Amino acid sequence: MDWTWFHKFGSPPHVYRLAGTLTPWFAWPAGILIIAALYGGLVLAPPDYQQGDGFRIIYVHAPSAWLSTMVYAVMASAAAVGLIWRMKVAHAVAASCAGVGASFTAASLVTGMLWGEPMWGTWWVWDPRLVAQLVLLFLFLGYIGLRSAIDDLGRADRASAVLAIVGVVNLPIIRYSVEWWNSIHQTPSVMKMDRPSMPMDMLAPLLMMLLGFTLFFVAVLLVRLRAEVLRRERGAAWVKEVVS
Amino acid sequence: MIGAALAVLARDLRLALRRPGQVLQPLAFFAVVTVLFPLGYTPELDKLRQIAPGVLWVAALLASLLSLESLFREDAQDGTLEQILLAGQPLAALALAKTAAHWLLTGLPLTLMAPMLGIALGVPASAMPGILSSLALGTVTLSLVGAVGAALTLGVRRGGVLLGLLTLPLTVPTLVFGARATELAIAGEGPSGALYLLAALAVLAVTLAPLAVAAALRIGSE
Amino acid sequence: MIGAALAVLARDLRLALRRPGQVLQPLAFFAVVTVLFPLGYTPELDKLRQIAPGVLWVAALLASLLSLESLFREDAQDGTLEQILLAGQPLAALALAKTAAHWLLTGLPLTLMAPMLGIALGVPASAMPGILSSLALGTVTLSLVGAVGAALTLGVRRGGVLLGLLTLPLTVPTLVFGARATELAIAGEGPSGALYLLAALAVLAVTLAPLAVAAALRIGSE
Amino acid sequence: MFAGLRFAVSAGLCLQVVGDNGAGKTTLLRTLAGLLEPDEGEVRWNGQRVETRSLEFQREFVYLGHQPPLKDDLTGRENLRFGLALRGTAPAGDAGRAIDAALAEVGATALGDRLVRSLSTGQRRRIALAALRLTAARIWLLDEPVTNLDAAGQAVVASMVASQLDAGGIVVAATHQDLGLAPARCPQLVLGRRA
Amino acid sequence: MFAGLRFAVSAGLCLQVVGDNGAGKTTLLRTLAGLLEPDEGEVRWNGQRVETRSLEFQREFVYLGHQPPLKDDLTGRENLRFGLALRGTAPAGDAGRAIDAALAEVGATALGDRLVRSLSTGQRRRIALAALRLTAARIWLLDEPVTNLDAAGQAVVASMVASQLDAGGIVVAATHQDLGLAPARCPQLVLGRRA
Ligand code: HEM
Ligand SMILES: Nc1ncnc2c1ncn2[C@@H]1O[C@H](COP(=O)(O)OP(=O)(O)OP(=O)(O)O)[C@@H](O)[C@H]1O
Ligand SMILES: Nc1ncnc2c1ncn2[C@@H]1O[C@H](COP(=O)(O)OP(=O)(O)OP(=O)(O)O)[C@@H](O)[C@H]1O
Ligand SMILES: [Mg+2]
Ligand SMILES: [Mg+2]
Repeated sequence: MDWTWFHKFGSPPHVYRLAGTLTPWFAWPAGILIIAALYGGLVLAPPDYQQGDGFRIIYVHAPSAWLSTMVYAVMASAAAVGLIWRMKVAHAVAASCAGVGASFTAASLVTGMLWGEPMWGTWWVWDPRLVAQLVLLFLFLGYIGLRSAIDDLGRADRASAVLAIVGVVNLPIIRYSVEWWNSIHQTPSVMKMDRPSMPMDMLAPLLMMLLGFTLFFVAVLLVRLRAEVLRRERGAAWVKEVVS
Repeated sequence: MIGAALAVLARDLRLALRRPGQVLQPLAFFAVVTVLFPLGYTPELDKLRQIAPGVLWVAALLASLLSLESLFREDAQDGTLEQILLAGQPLAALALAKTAAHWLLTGLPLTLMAPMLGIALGVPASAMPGILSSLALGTVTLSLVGAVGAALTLGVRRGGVLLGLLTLPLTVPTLVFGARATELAIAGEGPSGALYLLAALAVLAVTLAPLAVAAALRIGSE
Repeated sequence: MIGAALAVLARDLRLALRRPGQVLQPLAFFAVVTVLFPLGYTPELDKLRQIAPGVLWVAALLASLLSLESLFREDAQDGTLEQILLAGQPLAALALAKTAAHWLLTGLPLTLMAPMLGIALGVPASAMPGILSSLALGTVTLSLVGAVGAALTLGVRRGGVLLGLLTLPLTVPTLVFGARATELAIAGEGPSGALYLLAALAVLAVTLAPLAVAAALRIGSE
Repeated sequence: MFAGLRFAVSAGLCLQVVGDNGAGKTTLLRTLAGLLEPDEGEVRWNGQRVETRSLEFQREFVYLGHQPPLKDDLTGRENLRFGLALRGTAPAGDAGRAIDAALAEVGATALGDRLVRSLSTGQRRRIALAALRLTAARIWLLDEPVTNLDAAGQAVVASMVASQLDAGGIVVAATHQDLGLAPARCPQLVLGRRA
Repeated sequence: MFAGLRFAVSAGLCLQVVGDNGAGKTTLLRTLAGLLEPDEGEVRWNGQRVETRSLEFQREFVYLGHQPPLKDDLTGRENLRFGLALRGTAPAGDAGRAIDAALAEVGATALGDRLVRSLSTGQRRRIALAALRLTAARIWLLDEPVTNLDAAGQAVVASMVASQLDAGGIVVAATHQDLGLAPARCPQLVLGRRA
C-alpha cells in the first residue's frame, strides 16, 4: 500500500496550509448557525410554561456539555494515533483539543450552576451527571497540567497521550460508578434531564446550536493547531518563510 | 523474568525496612486523618458511624497517594531506574513488582489497621470482615492507578501535587464502591455486590496498569 | 540580608511560574480532595454542610503538606541548598523567605479558592468571610510547621523521617481551631475567638519555625 | 544532533568517543543504549538492524552513565547481588564468590559491606565497576569511566577494559581522560563541537 | 578521620589536596566549609581561631563540591544572578556586564541563556565556574574542579586559579588530575588512605 499520503498528511507545513485553507469553511457556517440558533432560541421559541425564559440557557448549556465529551474523544484518539504511529501532528491535534475541551466543560458547569440557582435554589447538587462532568474537567486539567510540567516536547506529547488513553478507559467506569453511588441515596430528583418531548420550535434551535458548536469547535481546533504547529516548528526554514 | 521481578520486590521491601520511618508515615497519616476528622465534627458515635465509610476511604486513598509519590522518583535519581529499564527484562513485570512492594508496604498495613480506627468511629465489630476485604481489594487498585500517575509525573517538579491531580479523578470508582461496601457492612447488609465490583476493578487494573506504567517509564527516562 | 531573602523568594516564585499552570495544581488538588468526600459519603447538602469544616481543613492541610514535601529536597539535590547554607547570610531569614514563597504559591490561592468549594458543600455565603480569614491564618502556620518537617526529613540518616512524622501532630491545633472557626462561621456565630487563637498560632510559628528550620537544615546537610 | 555519523566496532575492539564538552558523547551513548530515541539512523548488530529497545539487544550490553547506579541504603554487596538477579545472569558457581572476586578486582573488598551512602565518590564508582564486571554482557557502554578515580582506580578500569576486549567483547567509552590502552586497540571517534 | 593533620596556607598560595579514593579529601573540604563539624581541631584565619560556621567566615570563602549547584529550571544567567544576590556581593558596575564577562571567561557565552536542564555535564560545570568567578570570596574550596571538563575547560580552571592567586586569594583544591600549575605555587597535601 502506498503510504505517501499518510506522510504528507503528517508533514507540518502541509498541515499548516491545509488548516489555514479549511478554517473559513468551518468558521463561517459555525457563525451563521450560532446566530440563527440564538435568534431562534431567544426570540422565536416560546417561553417554557414552567420555567419562563430561564430555560433559554439550555442553548448554551446542553451543546457545551455534549461537546465536552466529544472533544475528549477526539483528543484521546489523536493522542493514540500519535503514540502508535509516532505522528507529531496527531500530538499537536491532541494538545490543541485540551484547552478547548476544558473550556466547554467549564462552560457547561458554569451555565448549569447559573441555571441551578433559579431552578433548584442552589448552585450545586451532587447529581451523578454533574459529578461526572466535574471529573471530566479534572481530567482535562490534569492533562494540561502534565503537558505544562514537562519541558521536552516529545516527552510531554507521549506522557500526556498515555494519560488521555488511561482516561478513556476510566471515564465510562466513573460515569457508571457515580450513578450507582447516587441511586442509593434517593435524592429528591429535582433535576430532570431526561429529554422532555420538546416542541419543535424549541428543539430546532437546539439542534442548530449543537451543529454550530461542533463546527465552531473544528474551526477553533484548526486555528489552535496552526499556532501549535508553528510553535513546535519554530526554527524550521518554512516557518521563517511563513512568518516573514 | 520472574526472578528479576522477585529481585525488584525483595529489594524494595528491604530498602523500606532499612528506613522504618518511611513505612510508618502512610500509616500515621491514615490514623491522624481518621482521628482528626471527628475533632472537627462531633464526638457522637451515632453520627460518626454515618461518616465512617467516607472518612476511612478518603484517608486510605490519600495515604496511599502520599506514599506513591516517591515510588519511582528515588530510583530515577540514583540511576537504578535506568538499570531496571535496561535489564533486558519485560518492563511491565518489573513495574508490577514495584507496585506489589508498594501495596505490601502501604495498602496491606492500612487495611490491617482499619478495624482499630473503625472502632474509634463507632463501627460495629460485625462490619470488620466487610471493611477488611473491601480495603484489601480497593488498595490494590489504588496502588496500581497511582503507579501510573507516579510514572507519568516522573522528573516533574512539584510532582506530588500534579500526581494527585492526575490520579484522584481516576480513583473515583474505587472510592465509590469501597465506601459503599463499607456502608453496607456497617448497616449489616451483605456488601458482596460492591465487593465484586471492587474485585473487577482490581483485575482490570492489574491487567492494564503495568503496561501503562511501563510505557510511561520509558517516556519519562528520555 | 533582606536582599538575599528577597532573592530567594524571587527565585522560588520564578521557578514556580516557569511552568504555566503549575501554580494551579495545588488548587486543583484542593478541589479534587474536597470533591472526594461527598463521593465517599452522601450527596445531601444538609449533611454535607455539617462535615464541611472538616473536609475543607483536611483538604487544605493535605494540599499544603504534599507541596511542602519538596520544599528543600530539590534544593538539597541540586546542591543549591549548600549554596544557601554557605551564603554568609542568616539562615533563618532565608528559610523564612522560602516558606513565604511556598505560602504565596499554595496557602494564598487555596484560601481564595475555598469559597467556591464551600458552595459545593452547601456552605451559606454569609460564612465566607470567616472561612477566608481562618484559612488565610491557618495556612501560614501549616506552611511553617510543614517547613520544619520538610527540613527534618532531609537528614534521613539521623532518623529525620521519624522526626518529620512528629510535625504532623503539630498541625493538630491549627486543624482544630481552623475547623472550629469554620463551623462557627457556618452556624452564623462569630468565629472571632477561634480566629484569635489561629492568629496566635501563626505568630508563634513565624517567630519560632524559621529558627527550627535553620537548625534542621544544618543538621540535614551534614 | 549528529549528521552523517557512521561507525562500526568489531569484537575485541574498543571505541573511545572524544570531543569537547557538549559535543554529544553522552547523547550518543544513551542513544546506543536505547534510552533516547534517534530521530533518524539505525544500529546494526552482527549485520542485522536491531531495535535498541528490544529485550534481546538489551541483554547484549550494559550502560554505565555519569552516575553510579547504586542504592544508597543498601550495602555494596547487596547492590551487586541485586544487579545479578535483575539481569538474570547467574554467574558460574556461587554468586557470593563471584561478587567477592569482582570486589577484589576493583580493590573494594573492604567496602562491600558498608552502606553505599557512606562511601566517597570514587569508592562508589568502584562498586559500580564491580557490577559491570559481574554482568555477562558483551558490549560495555561507558560514560567517563575514570572520573573521580585515583591512579589505582584508573589502572583497574584499564585492565578491566583490556580483559573484556580479550574475551571478545566490545567497549565504547566516552571520556576526556586517557584510558591507558594501546591506541591500536582503542581507536578514537572524535565528535565535532557544534556552536 | 584525620589525626595529626596540620597545615597552613597563606595568601597567594594554592593547596592541592591529593589522596586515594576515600582518603578524606571531600571530608576535609566540607569540614573547612563548615558543612561538617570536626570532632576535634580548629581552623585559624589570620592567626585567629574562627568558627567555620560564622557568617563572617562564610563570606570569606566559597565552596564548589562534586556537583555544580545550579537550578535546572533556570537559565545559566539567572543562576548566576541569583548567586550574586544571595551572597549580597554586588560586583563593581553593572551586574549584567559582570555576568557576561564571567561567562566569556569560562567559554560559555553561548550557553548563558539556555536552561541548565539542557546542558551537558561539562557545560554545567562551566556555568558553576562562572559563578565562582563572580563571588568576591578570597578563599576557594574546590572539590575536583576539572572533572568532566575538556582540555579547554581544564585550561580555564588553571588560569582562573592562577589569577585568583595573583589577586592574593587562596585556593584549596582536592583533585586526582593535575591542575596545571607550577608546583611551587601549588604544594600538595597528601592524605593517607586508611583501609
Ligand atoms: C452545574 C450544573 C450542571 C451540570 C454540570 C450539567 C451537566 C450536563 C451534562 C453533562 C449534560 C449532557 C448530558 C448528556 O451528555 O447526556 C447536560 C444536559 C442537559 N442539562 Fe445539564 N447540567 C447542570 C445543570 C442543569 C440544570 C440546572 C438544568 C435545568 C433544570 C439542566 C438541564 C439540562 C438539559 C435540559 C440538558 C439537555 C438534555 C439532555 O441531554 O438530557 N442542567 N447537563
Ligand atoms: N535534555 C537536553 N535538551 C536539549 N539539549 C540537550 C539536552 N541534553 C544535552 N543537550 C545538548 O546536547 C549537546 C550534547 O550533550 P552531551 O551531554 O551529549 O555532551 P557530552 O559530549 O556528553 O558533553 P560533556 O563532555 O560535557 O559530558 C550539548 O550541546 C547539550 O547542551
Ligand atoms: N557519610 C559518611 N558516613 C561515613 N563515612 C563516610 C561518609 N562519607 C564519607 N565517608 C568515608 O570517609 C572517608 C573519606 O571520604 P571522602 O569522601 O572525604 O573521600 P575523598 O578523598 O573525597 O574520596 P574520592 O576521591 O573518592 O572523592 C571514606 O573512607 C568514606 O568511606
Ligand atoms: Mg557527557
Ligand atoms: Mg571526594
